[in-house]
Amino acid sequence: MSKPEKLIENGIRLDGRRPDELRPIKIKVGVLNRADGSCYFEFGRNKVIAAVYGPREVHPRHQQKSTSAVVRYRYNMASFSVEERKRPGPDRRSIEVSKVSREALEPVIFQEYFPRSAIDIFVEVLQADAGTRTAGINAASIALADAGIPMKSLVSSCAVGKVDDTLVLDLFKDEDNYGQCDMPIAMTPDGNITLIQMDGHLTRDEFTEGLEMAKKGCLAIHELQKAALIEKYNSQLEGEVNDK
Amino acid sequence: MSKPEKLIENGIRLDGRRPDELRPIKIKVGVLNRADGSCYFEFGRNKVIAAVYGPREVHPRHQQKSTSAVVRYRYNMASFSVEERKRPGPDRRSIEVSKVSREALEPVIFQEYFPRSAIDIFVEVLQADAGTRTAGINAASIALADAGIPMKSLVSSCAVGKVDDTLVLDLFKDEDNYGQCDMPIAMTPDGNITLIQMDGHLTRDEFTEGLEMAKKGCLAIHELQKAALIEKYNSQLEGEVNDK
Amino acid sequence: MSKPEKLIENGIRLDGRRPDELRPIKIKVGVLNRADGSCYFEFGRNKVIAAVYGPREVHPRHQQKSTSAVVRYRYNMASFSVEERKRPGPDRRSIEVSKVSREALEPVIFQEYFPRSAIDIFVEVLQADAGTRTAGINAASIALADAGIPMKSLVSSCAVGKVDDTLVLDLFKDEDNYGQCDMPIAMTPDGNITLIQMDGHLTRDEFTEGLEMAKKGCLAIHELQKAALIEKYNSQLEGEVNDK
Amino acid sequence: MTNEIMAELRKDYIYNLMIKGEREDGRAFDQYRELTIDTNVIDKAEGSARVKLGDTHLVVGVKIQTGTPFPDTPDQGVIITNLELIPLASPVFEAGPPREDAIELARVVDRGIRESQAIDLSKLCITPGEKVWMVFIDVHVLDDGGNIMDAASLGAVAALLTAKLPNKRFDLGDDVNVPMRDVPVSVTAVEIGGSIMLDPSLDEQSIAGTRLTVTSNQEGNISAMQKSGVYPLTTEQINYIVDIAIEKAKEIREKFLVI
Amino acid sequence: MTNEIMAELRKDYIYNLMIKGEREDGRAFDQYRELTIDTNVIDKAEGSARVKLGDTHLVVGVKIQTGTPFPDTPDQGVIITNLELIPLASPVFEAGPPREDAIELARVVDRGIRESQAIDLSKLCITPGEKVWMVFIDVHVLDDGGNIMDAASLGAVAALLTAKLPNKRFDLGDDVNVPMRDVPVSVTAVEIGGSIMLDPSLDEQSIAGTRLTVTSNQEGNISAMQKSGVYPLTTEQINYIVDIAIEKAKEIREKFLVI
Amino acid sequence: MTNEIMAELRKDYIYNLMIKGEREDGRAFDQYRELTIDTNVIDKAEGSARVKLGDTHLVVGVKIQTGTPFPDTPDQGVIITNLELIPLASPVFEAGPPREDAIELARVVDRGIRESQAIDLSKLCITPGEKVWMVFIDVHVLDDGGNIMDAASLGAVAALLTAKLPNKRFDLGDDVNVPMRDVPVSVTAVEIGGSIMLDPSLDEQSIAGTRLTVTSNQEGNISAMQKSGVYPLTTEQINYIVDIAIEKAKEIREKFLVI
Repeated sequence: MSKPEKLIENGIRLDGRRPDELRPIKIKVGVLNRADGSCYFEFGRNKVIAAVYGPREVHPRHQQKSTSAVVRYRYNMASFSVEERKRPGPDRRSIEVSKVSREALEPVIFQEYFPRSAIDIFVEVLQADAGTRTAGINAASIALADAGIPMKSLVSSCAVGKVDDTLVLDLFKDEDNYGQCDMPIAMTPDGNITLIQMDGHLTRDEFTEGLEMAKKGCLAIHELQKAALIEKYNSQLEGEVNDK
Repeated sequence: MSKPEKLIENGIRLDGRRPDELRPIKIKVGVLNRADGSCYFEFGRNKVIAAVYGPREVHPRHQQKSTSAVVRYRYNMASFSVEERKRPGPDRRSIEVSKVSREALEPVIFQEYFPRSAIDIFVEVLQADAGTRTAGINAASIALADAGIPMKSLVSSCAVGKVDDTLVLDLFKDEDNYGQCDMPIAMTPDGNITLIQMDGHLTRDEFTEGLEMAKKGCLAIHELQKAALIEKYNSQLEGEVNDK
Repeated sequence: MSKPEKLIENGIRLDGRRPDELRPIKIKVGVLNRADGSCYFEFGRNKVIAAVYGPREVHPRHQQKSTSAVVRYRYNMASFSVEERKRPGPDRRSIEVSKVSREALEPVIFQEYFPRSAIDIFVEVLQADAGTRTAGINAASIALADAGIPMKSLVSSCAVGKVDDTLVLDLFKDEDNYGQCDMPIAMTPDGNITLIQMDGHLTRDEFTEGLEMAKKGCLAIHELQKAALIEKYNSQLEGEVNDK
Repeated sequence: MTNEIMAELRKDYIYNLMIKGEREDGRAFDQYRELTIDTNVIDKAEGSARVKLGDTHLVVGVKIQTGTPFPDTPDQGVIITNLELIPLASPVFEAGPPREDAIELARVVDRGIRESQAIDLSKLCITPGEKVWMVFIDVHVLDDGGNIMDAASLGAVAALLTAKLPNKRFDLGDDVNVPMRDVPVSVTAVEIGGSIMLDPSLDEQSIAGTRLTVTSNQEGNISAMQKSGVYPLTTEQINYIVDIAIEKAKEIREKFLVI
Repeated sequence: MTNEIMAELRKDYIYNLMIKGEREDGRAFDQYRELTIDTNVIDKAEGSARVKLGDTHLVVGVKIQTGTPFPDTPDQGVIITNLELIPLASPVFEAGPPREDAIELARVVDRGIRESQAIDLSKLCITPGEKVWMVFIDVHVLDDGGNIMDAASLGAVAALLTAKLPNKRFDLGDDVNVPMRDVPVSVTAVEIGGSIMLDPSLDEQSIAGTRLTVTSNQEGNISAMQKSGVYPLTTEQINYIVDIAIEKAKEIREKFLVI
Repeated sequence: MTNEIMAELRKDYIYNLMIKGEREDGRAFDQYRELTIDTNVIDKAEGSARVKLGDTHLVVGVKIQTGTPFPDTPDQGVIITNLELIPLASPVFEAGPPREDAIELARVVDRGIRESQAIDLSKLCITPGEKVWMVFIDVHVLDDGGNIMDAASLGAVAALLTAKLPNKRFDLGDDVNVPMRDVPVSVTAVEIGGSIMLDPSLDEQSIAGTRLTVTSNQEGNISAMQKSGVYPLTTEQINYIVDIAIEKAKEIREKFLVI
């Protein structure tokens, strides 16, 4: 598609949302058998799946840390997840996304509980529509909890952007392509920012306002993450009760 | 060359063979100095050379098995072995051929005699004309014996195919290119199938018939393999007798 | 530029030099903070920088030698050092240059003083104008001394070539491109040749004469190398005296 | 150590069940695990399918774009099949370029489709010698519960059956179905202690010495076959597997892959 | 072992200084180290700059050649930024393909230039859809003394400001300046024990849990931002860094990067 | 350990022989091992040769196909030389991309042919700037018995002397010989304890500190030279080697490489 004339009309975005509205979110916890924890996360048209393995042995050995676990994060896009087929394997973008996503989660993991071991987080993007790194962090955060990794809190993530000179929450693909700015953040529920990136164009005031908007988005996502985990454990509990 | 009108005329194939006839075979045992065992094998216009090193130390260490030898097989085509120059190094096809060839030979090797060690088999294709994997397995089997690796038996290998709706033994290049089916097998002399692959088109009955045809081919090759080994050891013996 | 009609006119080369004249040389010792020893070397329009780290631990371990240090040499061209941008990373040429350069220096290093350790030499070409390997060896030799690595002597290096049927010392780019021969050598001050390569066309007599010319060039460079090191240590000494 | 002992015990357990003619999950030897196939699960792909076969779970995406034909087949489209055993799907998978297992799986899936001539490649030609459709079949394994082989083949065929040539995006008219003319189905058996079992679970697969995959087409003919693993098979075992594979393929095709 | 103890002592030392409002080299928290920028240092490159920022030393070369535009931007030139952490520059850098640190640095330098629209890419088009200028920005780090990020950004912008489109070499007329329309400047801060310091030295950087880089343009607007490191930042800290980054960028721009 | 002791003993043995003016296989210091060259051994290649030099055994295949010339030599064909030290040929060779030894060998073989202008590259031009012959020289070492350098060079030249430009296959008329105008021959010497020996065996090569390869042409001029190894050579030693190398090359050329 070529650049639309307007990305916002009468305060409504091309996909029908208001500027401060998130895309629909669907969360399923514990979707994989082999992984220690897992989560399927739909964020608008984004579809990602996160798996956590660990704490487990570190290979290769020289990556071990003697006083804490090493956290590894692999963000990967399926070849078919985007319009133009992506060549399999890591590229420079996915290496950077993996790094900042790992750093977004490390602050909440009690790594010192598991010296010499690894906590591996794998995020696969099955369908991409702008916001895959934030979707991945949201999914990974739940998968860590599902794996029983001790954490200080969950981490929630979403982006804020600017289109037609208006700040908007949670860009979708066309807004990302033709907008003026993209700023993903990740946050703990008590407001600590564990990821912030930005590119495009923001005035000093827009930045402050945008950051607040993104924080509100993160808090809303946090509620959904909690609900999904509670639902999973309730249904487990029910299962156990029924087993008796 | 473009597809010939007929691949069989009056029961005779383009290269003058009957349907159940193998191509000429030439075997030379112990052709290399550095290798522990070796064999040069010509199968029609195919020219392959196999070398065996081992049992020897395993590098890297983590590939060691504590209760048996690890068998490794590297099938490689020389750049000049085919019409269009092949880029050096392993490709997906050669990795698959190496895997199934190794599995074709492992059943006859007493791997448990050599824990923590490696038996390395290297097959180089100097000239290719359809059937290089079977030629390689035949050569490797002899090279293993030449290296003194304890084996339950030799392994023999050839393909059966279908051209112009007729089952034929041991396809050459044009039959492989323009035929309807290619089915390589490898077999011990007592009839155990250690490799079977097939692609193309066979009816249920053709399959049974083809498998029997391939087995007969393997038995014929087995005799030539034995003869080549005996000749080598006789000539060695003679050498030793003459030395006295 | 296309081939000039004449590369020498009235005994004077395109850049104004006589046949047996070196290009201007500029040497700065100890230009880097992190390296144990370093040297910036300008050789005409060539600009190279050499760094030495070591003796230090060897990674990976299996490269260790039990009775001597292992010497490693990495010659690398910056992407912007040449007319047509060079792709980053080692290519076949730089791997060969690294090998012969290392071998040019190993004879003068007391490797047996440092068993199980590594002496790492890194040479970065910032600007290339023919003669980068010789510039690199000259720089590396000084950087080794600057790092305090015990050496039997310095090593000096330059090339001789042939243009318009005349032997000339120290080719610059156009002479290298359009000349008839290039022969880099490296030498200790007592006349031992530690590197010699040649390609092009030399008669038997030209070879003898060219080798003598190159040796003279090396001796001249040796004096400049010594002077640069002495200057560095004098200024250090002064610094220390002033500190008191 | 504990892991190895557990594996040994598990092996004995399955082996002893087998002696009694049973399997750990109560299936008959020729019975498949529960199978579900959902198509059009990835709308950015031209065709897609999610397959769950017991505990095995994977997604196949088909991407179709224009490209140059191979010089020796100037009037035919191109199929490229890729399969990744990503570390998300199993504790034993590792990141990095595909290893021999993944390559073998991809190549057997590919041959099953290519050799059965399931796709009419000549109809993928746009301008002979210049421009053809490239059909990328990407298999993304999410959970390895055993028998990835059959799940991947089924997913690839199911995704192709719903895939469209994106004519519109390339200004070539309306989108049309990928020209399919057969529905090959792969059936995999393992040999455990002389017995033959279909659709091995992960445990069964790991203790089996040998796997045989037989791909057959709508007419019940064989289009691809692959033995994998270090134990030999007898002629009788092979012929037996071929027979039940053809029969089972027919069942699966009729139930799951109606065009 | 000794090394680790030394590192621990060094860390305590810097931390204790910080408590007293001091830095090891006596700088104020918002003060940069001595900075020198020399341009046109590589005459084989179309643009170049040598940057020394305290003990950090690097060279940026800009190579410009013709190439094909990306299909989705047929009338725009291409910027490609590369940064190598070569083993010459630090005992901890290794040979081989760039790792995540080098890739992150390169991508943040790239975004700082690209997203501020510092280069007018449309003026890099020679023939739409066919031929455009490719601008390769290669950062060659020679000595790592900390804060490579800012040194690399400064070097890239300085090299671009003096770079020429080599029209002559490609028979396209006279050489002209690269069409620059902004001068983005990156400013990096670290957080140590709750305090914010600009332009971290190597020691400061190694003990800091988090780095925040803010790139701002001539009008004082923000064009790129990147948090790096495992400690979180509060909103207040971020807003504080943004404020001083914009201010400091202005100072640096006026002093070192006058067009 | 035993291996190292054996190596040490072997080294002493060869060294002591050398002192007495002898070699382990009874050769004179300037004598080559038995040499056989068979050509046209690979009929899928446009040219080929099998070389046995003592225990060293290798095959060189020359493949010729059309391709695009380099931009700076639009009217010249292209030579690409490749040499692989495959693990079949020696217990110390490893699989994987070529290492420095193999790269050095390939590049010295290449320079010996290229710099002697043995091939008239201008006659490999089909359409200037568009289409030229690409000559791939692939050296496949099968058995490493020492002095691969000379065996590879001899094989490359022998294969080229019998190679044909496949005009027919590319619809360009009749096949013709590769346009050769010189016959360069490489001769390699090693220095052991001050003595110079030609054509080193594997043992001699492994204890020698230095190797010098001199490639000379039909007129007895030098076209390439390469010192390899960590011991220095004196001017006298180099001049001595150059003299015998030119003489020995003449002998070999006349006996084995008559056009």
